[in-house]
Amino acid sequence: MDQQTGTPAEVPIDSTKSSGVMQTLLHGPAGRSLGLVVALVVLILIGFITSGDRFTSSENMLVILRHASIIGVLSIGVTFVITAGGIDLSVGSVLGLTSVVGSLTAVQAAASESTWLIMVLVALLVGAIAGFVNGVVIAYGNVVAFIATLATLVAARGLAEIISQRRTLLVTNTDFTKFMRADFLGVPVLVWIFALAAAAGWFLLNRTTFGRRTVAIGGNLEASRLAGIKVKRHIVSLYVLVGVTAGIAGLMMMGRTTSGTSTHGYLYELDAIAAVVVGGTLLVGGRGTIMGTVFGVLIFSTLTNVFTQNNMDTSVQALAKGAIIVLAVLLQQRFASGKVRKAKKLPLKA
Amino acid sequence: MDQQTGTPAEVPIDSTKSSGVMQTLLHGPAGRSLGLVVALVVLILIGFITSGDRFTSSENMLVILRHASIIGVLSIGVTFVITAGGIDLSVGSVLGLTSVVGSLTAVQAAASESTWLIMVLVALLVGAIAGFVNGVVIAYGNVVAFIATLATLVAARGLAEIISQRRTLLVTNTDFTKFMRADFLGVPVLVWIFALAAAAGWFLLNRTTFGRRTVAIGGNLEASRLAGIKVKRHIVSLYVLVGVTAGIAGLMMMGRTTSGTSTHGYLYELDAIAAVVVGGTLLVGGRGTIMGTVFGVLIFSTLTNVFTQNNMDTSVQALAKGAIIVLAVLLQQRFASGKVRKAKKLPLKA
Amino acid sequence: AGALITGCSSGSSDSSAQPSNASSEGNAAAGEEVVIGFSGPAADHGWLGAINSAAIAQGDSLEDVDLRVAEGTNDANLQISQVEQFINDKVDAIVLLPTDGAALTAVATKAMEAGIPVINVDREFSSPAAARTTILGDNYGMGRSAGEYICERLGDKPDAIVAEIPGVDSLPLTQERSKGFEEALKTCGLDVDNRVPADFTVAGGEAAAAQLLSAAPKIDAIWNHDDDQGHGVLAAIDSAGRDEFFMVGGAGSKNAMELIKGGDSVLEATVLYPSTQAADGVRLARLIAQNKAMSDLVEVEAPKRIVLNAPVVTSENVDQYLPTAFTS
Amino acid sequence: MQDENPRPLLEVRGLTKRFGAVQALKGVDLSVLPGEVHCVMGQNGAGKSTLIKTLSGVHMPDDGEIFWEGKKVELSTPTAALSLGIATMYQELDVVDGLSIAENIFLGHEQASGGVLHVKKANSIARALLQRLGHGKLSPSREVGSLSAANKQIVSMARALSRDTKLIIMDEPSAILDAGEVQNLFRVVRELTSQGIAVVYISHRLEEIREIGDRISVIKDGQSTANNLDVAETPKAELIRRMTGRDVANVFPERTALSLDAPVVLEVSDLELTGHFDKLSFNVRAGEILGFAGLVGSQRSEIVETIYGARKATAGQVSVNGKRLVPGSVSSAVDAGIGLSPEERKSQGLILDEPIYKNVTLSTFERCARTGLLDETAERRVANEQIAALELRPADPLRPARTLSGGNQQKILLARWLVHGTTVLLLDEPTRGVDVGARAEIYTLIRRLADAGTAIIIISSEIEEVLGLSDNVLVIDDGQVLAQKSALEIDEHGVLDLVMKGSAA
Ligand SMILES: Nc1ncnc2c1ncn2[C@@H]1O[C@H](COP(=O)(O)OP(=O)(O)OP(=O)(O)O)[C@@H](O)[C@H]1O
Ligand SMILES: Nc1ncnc2c1ncn2[C@@H]1O[C@H](COP(=O)(O)OP(=O)(O)OP(=O)(O)O)[C@@H](O)[C@H]1O
Ligand SMILES: [Mg+2]
Ligand SMILES: [Mg+2]
Repeated sequence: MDQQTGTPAEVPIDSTKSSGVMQTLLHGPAGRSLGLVVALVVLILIGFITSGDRFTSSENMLVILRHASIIGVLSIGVTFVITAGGIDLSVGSVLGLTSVVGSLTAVQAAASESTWLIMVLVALLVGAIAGFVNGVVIAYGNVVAFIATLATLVAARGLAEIISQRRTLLVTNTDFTKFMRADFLGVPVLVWIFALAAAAGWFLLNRTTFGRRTVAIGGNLEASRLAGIKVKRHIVSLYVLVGVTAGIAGLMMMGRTTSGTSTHGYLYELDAIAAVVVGGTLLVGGRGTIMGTVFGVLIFSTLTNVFTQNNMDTSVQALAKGAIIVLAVLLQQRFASGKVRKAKKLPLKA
Repeated sequence: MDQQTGTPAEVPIDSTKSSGVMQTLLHGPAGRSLGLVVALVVLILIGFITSGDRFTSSENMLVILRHASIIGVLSIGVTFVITAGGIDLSVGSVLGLTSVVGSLTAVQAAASESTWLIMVLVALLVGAIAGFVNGVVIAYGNVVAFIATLATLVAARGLAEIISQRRTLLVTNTDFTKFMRADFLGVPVLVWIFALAAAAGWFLLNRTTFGRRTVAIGGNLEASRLAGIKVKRHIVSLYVLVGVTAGIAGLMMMGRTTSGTSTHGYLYELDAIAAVVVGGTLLVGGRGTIMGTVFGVLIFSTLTNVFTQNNMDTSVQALAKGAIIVLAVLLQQRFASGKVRKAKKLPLKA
Repeated sequence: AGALITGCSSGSSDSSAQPSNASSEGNAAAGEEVVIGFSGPAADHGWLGAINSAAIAQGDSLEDVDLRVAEGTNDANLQISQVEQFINDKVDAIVLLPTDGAALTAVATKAMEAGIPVINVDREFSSPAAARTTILGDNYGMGRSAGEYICERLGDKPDAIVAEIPGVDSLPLTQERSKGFEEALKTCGLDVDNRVPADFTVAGGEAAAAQLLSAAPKIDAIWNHDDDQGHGVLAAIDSAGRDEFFMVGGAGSKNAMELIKGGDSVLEATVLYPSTQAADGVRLARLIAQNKAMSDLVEVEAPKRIVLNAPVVTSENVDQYLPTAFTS
Repeated sequence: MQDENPRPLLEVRGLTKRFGAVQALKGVDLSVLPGEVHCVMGQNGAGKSTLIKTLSGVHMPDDGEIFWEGKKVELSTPTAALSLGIATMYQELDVVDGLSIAENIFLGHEQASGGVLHVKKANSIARALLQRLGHGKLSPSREVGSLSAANKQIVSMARALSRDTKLIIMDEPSAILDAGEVQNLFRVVRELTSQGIAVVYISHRLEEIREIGDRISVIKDGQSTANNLDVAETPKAELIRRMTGRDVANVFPERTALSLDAPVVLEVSDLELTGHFDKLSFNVRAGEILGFAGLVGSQRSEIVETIYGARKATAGQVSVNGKRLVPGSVSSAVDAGIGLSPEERKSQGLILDEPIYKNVTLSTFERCARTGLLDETAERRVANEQIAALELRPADPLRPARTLSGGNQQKILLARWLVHGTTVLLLDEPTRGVDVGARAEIYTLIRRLADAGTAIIIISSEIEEVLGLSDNVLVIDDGQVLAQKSALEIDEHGVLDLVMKGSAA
């Protein structure tokens, strides 16, 4: 489900000396997420053992999901740039910027009925512009993505502060906040948005030319260029895409907190990148998995919840979290594949 | 001066139709730092024009240098891991941890005369251990450096908080703090340490087998391995090295602030990486320049100083800083080389 | 704008924060021009933003003050060099809200030794010699006030569930607040059952509260340390549709006060933590630099230590505090 | 030739191209007729790849004109060339490892409507293409990263065929193919030309040119030295002279009789690598050249990599001069005196951005150093010695390895182990992509090393080369030794027969 290599059923892996169905499953695309499923199940078990029904209640599951949703949407976007071999450190800060500009639009446009739509459009536009700037600097200015987006991280935060005059702006449009905080079929709208973003992201990555080219650029930029792909243009559109997801996440944040401020999304970039990489997307590019990212986000979100349910000290949480990140990656790798050569090559890079 | 390709004087660059000395200079190793020198000079000019003697006074220059010294030492270490194609996000947090453990040692060991030495050794040891853990997880666990050190970032901060019980610990050894805050030949000890670290780093990177291995591994890990270099062991030692520089930086911080706390070094990793990359070290590895790093650190430090001299609003500063990071990189690249293919290949990666 | 230090310096619980004080006439008159350096932590949340803006506004309003504002930072190293820069520039006084009191002590001492009076705001230095005057909010007192208020309301229910949402847990001020809170609760036999730290931001407050509400199915009272993150906390409470408890806030934002006044939210009260401390610091710095005294005191010099009060704002007295509340 | 009627499909006049200080093309002419196989020949570094890159929109020429079907064109991007109908198989593998075969084939021109992929359709077209190329057994959905280099080449070719082309440029397609695969390739080429599609074919193997080519153009040092020679009428010796400017006897150096009491240097016993080969035992004596003959994918590379410790053997042992090696430890192998020149020169052998001399001393810089301090003077001295001995061009030790031609890059790897002075040398495809002149030099060198007592294992896709160079030959298929023979006892057909029988069994 999580890979671009076609459906598992069609992949006979290798005619020579493959050792059975189990191997095939474990080393195939399904296996890549298996480690994560195991990690998540273990976490849930720990939650259940330590907190019982309070943890497994459907309300609590929704708390976990709602908490995951904003970082989740962000991570879907980040999955694309990382798959293409790039990185975006500015997503959190762009999220903050869109929330500020969005909230301000709502205030400016007063209480008119169309406000909501305008606000949404403006937020997405701001995200897209920030992404466009990133993309152009990276693709045409040849500035490494890490630095270009680090610069945007700093600049967008500053801009958001200037625009908001460092105040927390209230989102005055109650239609919007009500919608964002409502449930639909018993599931919060925020979670629906996350689910839709994941589904759309999966489709885009695995079933469209855009996705193929993203993987190709991440896997071999030069070969992609030789194959006639307009690499620079594609890179720009990738950063626009992740900018737009930051805009969506900004809107979700506005709905969830009924406010817009420059502090929204602070350090979210690290959470998003961690989720994406723990999920199995290669930081060097060339392989991306939306399913993995979703699992990665859920693991972190569940972890926080388990910690809270157990009233655990923040510092101990931090210590545990560090260990768990490494364990999750090790688990994921163990299940993912036996490609020794690959594994040997990768560790140091990026 | 800044490169591993031998001293500029010895490099005839190319026998066939080289177009003049200037070209040679610009495209050679010296040129790689030239863009940075230009950037720094421009900044200093701006400082002089806007603030006059107040800016150019020797006291102010020392303020800039002292401020640069701690991030500077850290960046020297980070230059090594980045040159080898790795990254270390945990340096800031390890700095905090060493400062806590160091301060605590001083308290424990009471006022005995040997305290100072023990404290220094303990701080360096803590840094080395943290680096060792990073290195082992990366080299032997095959966990990508970004994630492994992100985990350490989180965990070390948690550990520092637990150890310090979230208090700011005072460094009771006044001999130590006096030494660290003293001047020697009119130059602060902190600046001397930075200068020594830079000199040692330059020597290590350019004149020793350790440095050669580092560059080789960053340039092509697999080829280095197949040439018989003990790659894993070297990777571990690289992370130990950067851990030790974090320990030195932690000691400097203890001296400068006469305190140890878990918040010391917060987000320094980003500053250090930015300085290293702006300096011209390739984020994908294979090329590292200590001189460039020193310039990168000085540029950032001077920038902050100029801002403060001009009483600039923090948010505007952030905006300007973002733009300047990108400009500095563009400038550095422009002067660095005409290697078009290289530039085309690199932007997206890492 | 903003309150005069004389107005809120007494430390008594009934002190008022009246916007202006007639007796300041003598000091209000412009004196010789003084240069004041101000350095504070990064304005990364509402209260600190308000601190900064109030200080800058204060500087602007005093025509004999040239206020130099250094970049807000959470990095002790950078803040030290800012102070060094002020020392080099031979400013007349420095107002310093240190990112970490202990870490800035040495450089503040250096400034004092160089003859530049340092006004220490909010986070205290580790040595008394490092500041000419210290203006502090009462963090411990804040926790106590919140605890006492909750005791008053729940004192008869020994098994009441009390929750706490502190700000950044690693800050000493948070620990002070929590300590005061815990000790006050103890006096009436209560304790903190659930504690989920946030980070002073709206989003952090929302996330922490959402987790808290899920972890604790029934709650009687919540103390949230900061009204800025409180905005998020309330959003989460609203989302969860919970209202079986009451909440006490902290810092005293305008929003929070308006909610208290409105009376239809779970927020019943908030404990004041003046956001005008740095502004007061600027005023005081000016007096010290100009060698003036505080008008309402007989003493001919400015006092050494001023601890601002941490009163509880409820629907009864909210009107009194609303005018000086900060907009987060 | 202009008076002969068919209008050239592609005509190039006076093309020049400079990279920094290197003038790669100094004036090249080329004229390709529809339906012909036009061979371009030249030594390593002559500028062949640069020429074809200017024709496929990768590099913009500095000067010169390109005519396509009589019209002057500018090929500024790969897309521009592709849309005219010029498809290229590049010398460096240009596939994306993380994508499937079908995805690679349709990269840049995906089977899709409205941006949504037709996976099934792409797979079935890909399957048909693979079948046409004689590789119907490859599943189009298999990830390209798991393919051998030879199969990647097939994917490249399928990609070129998948486009609507009038000209296919093949830059050394046969370099990584074995004899059978080359025949397969030729079959496809003939099929293409019979449809009127022109092929520009680059290869260093003269026999191939004779077999498939119609006309030949020769480049030397970035300049055309001969154009449109008729293949049938031009003797081999003349071609070589046009390319190299001298006479090269392309014969294998004479064998020195292997003395029977030469000591066994390399001893491999019951070596096993799960999934690749098991229970492998053989010895190599001092001065012996042992050849591994077999088809591509027969696990020969895996065997030498395991001996070298680059892969960790699951069982068995390797000893050098009676001393056992630590399994999975390259450094213990190197210390014991083994050297490996790996199959994939660029990704496994060289640090492309580092200068030649540092690549040469990559295994020895520690030894040159004193107490951890580099001695670059000594390094450059030993590197220069080898540069001179191997006639490495350009003879500039400071030139980054990236800018060297393939043959010269190969010489760097040999130089590395020459400096090191190994007792066992493992050579995996040492002449891949190397020109005739250099090839002869490398053969001589290998023989000289053997005569000096080095034990050598050599892998080559060219059976002729294995047989011509080795003393003894192991015929390997699917990780199993089918036969161990003296190289004199077996010929090319014998090897192929064995392999065919082996895989049939
Ligand atoms: N990107 C580049 N930058 C600098 N020099 C280059 C570059 N590409 C090629 N060269 C140089 O141009 C010359 C021609 O190289 P080219 O690759 O065209 O040779 P070739 O004839 O294809 O050789 P081979 O048979 O080894 O493939 C060589 O000297 C090479 O070093
Ligand atoms: N069972 C397998 N599963 C996946 N990949 C395989 C398998 N067998 C071989 N390959 C791939 O095919 C490649 C070529 O195989 P191998 O190197 O053994 O062939 P070879 O005989 O050495 O070929 P060459 O003559 O090109 O050196 C391997 O590097 C590997 O990537
Ligand atoms: Mg070539
Ligand atoms: Mg092979």
